[in-house]
Amino acid sequence: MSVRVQREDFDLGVELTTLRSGRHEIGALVSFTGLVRELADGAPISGMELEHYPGMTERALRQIEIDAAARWPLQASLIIHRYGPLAPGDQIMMVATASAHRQVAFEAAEFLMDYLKSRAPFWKKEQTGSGGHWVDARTTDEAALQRWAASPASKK
Amino acid sequence: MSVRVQREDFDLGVELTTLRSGRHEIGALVSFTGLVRELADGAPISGMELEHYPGMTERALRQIEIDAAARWPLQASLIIHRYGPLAPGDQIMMVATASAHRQVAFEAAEFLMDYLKSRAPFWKKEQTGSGGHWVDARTTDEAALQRWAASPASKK
Amino acid sequence: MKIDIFYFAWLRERVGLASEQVETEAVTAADLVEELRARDDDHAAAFEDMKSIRVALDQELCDFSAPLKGVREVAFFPPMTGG
Amino acid sequence: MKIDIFYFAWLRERVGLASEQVETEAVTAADLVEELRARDDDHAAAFEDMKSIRVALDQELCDFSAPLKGVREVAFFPPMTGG
Repeated sequence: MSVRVQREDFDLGVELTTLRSGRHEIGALVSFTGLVRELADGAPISGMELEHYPGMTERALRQIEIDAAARWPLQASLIIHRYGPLAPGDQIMMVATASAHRQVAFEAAEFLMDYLKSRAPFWKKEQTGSGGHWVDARTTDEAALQRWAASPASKK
Repeated sequence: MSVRVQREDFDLGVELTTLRSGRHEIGALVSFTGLVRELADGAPISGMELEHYPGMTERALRQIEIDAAARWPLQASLIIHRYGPLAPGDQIMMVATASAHRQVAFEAAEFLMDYLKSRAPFWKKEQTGSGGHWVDARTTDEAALQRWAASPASKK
Repeated sequence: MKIDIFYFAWLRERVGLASEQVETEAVTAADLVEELRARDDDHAAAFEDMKSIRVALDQELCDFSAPLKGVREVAFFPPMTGG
Repeated sequence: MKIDIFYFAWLRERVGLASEQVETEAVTAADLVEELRARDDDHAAAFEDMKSIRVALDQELCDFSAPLKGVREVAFFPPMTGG
């Protein structure tokens, strides 16, 4: 399990290779990568600034990882999230989960993403032709947490 | 959209980078990688042989990808599946899905995996101390298809 | 009609052949299985447990009740275990 | 007691400060918000729409009814938009 909050980019392939390296009990590896889209509500964006709360960010991400490991039999997990200025096409963040079976790896990765979206202190400001705009939180993101509250852990 | 059935290994990082390269409308990239586990029902395995049905394999995988693209707004997808001899820790296959939003990418990747498991003509034979054993299909894999039959496409 | 038959995984091992060409007038895949079973002990053993056997006609998964008319290629195999 | 206050995203922009230290006897986070609002127009404007504001006490998300006793660091910010 590990968490990294950093300004610099990351190498997705290297991270995934390192995560599973020498771990032959892993049968399923799931990754999610978040990327800067060139459009925000239909308007082209020239860039994005990602602000975060140093200290709390790392604590929050570590707690989310601990919660995932308590619910599912994970052999490894990783969260990397960037901050600072980003351009369209740039990698924003990644999560990866490794388990013996695919359903566990998929569910845990979605859990990490759902909690990260609504519980990790990051804020996006998009630059468009009409200036900078703070991205609104989507109500669907808060709603996404409900499914984890409702269902018990599926330990497979 | 693309499908590859091959004996040789693949570079997960290169595949994911290529898939999203220059596609700035992609906000979410999900990958699944299947790996050879060192244990089969608790017994150590020395290797695995993956047999397939040349011709039908490619047709079946292409159809699964077409079905996924019809259900979800995907910007890109990829299926690679290996055949032949494999050792513990080796990559068996991967799927990747790219979309504007994370739920679409996750759902489509799980859909590809669920159908691939039960509809693509591959068969695994594991080598253990007591000889070679054809892997039994898991009833949970067939059951996993039910959720896609029951729920309509979530087009987000 | 002439049909190419393919066997995979343990079906291939039990029959002892990866493929064979047969001349048959079988109407359905199930009829073809009956003909094959009557060939020899290996075929009979291979087709013993039909719950564990799937069939593809011209590379499409089908029911055993599917008609063979016009079909050139039939494959028998156990449930798939890829991924 | 002395408390370090941090503001993020548009809250930081509206208050015009990334952080400030205040001397307060506020019992809850909500009480502290009332005190801050009374400071000047910028603070009042920043805390206008409380539905869009979250609070963390010592780097843990809390309700506004949470007690401030023993807390050294309070942060105010809009709903998070990472990922």
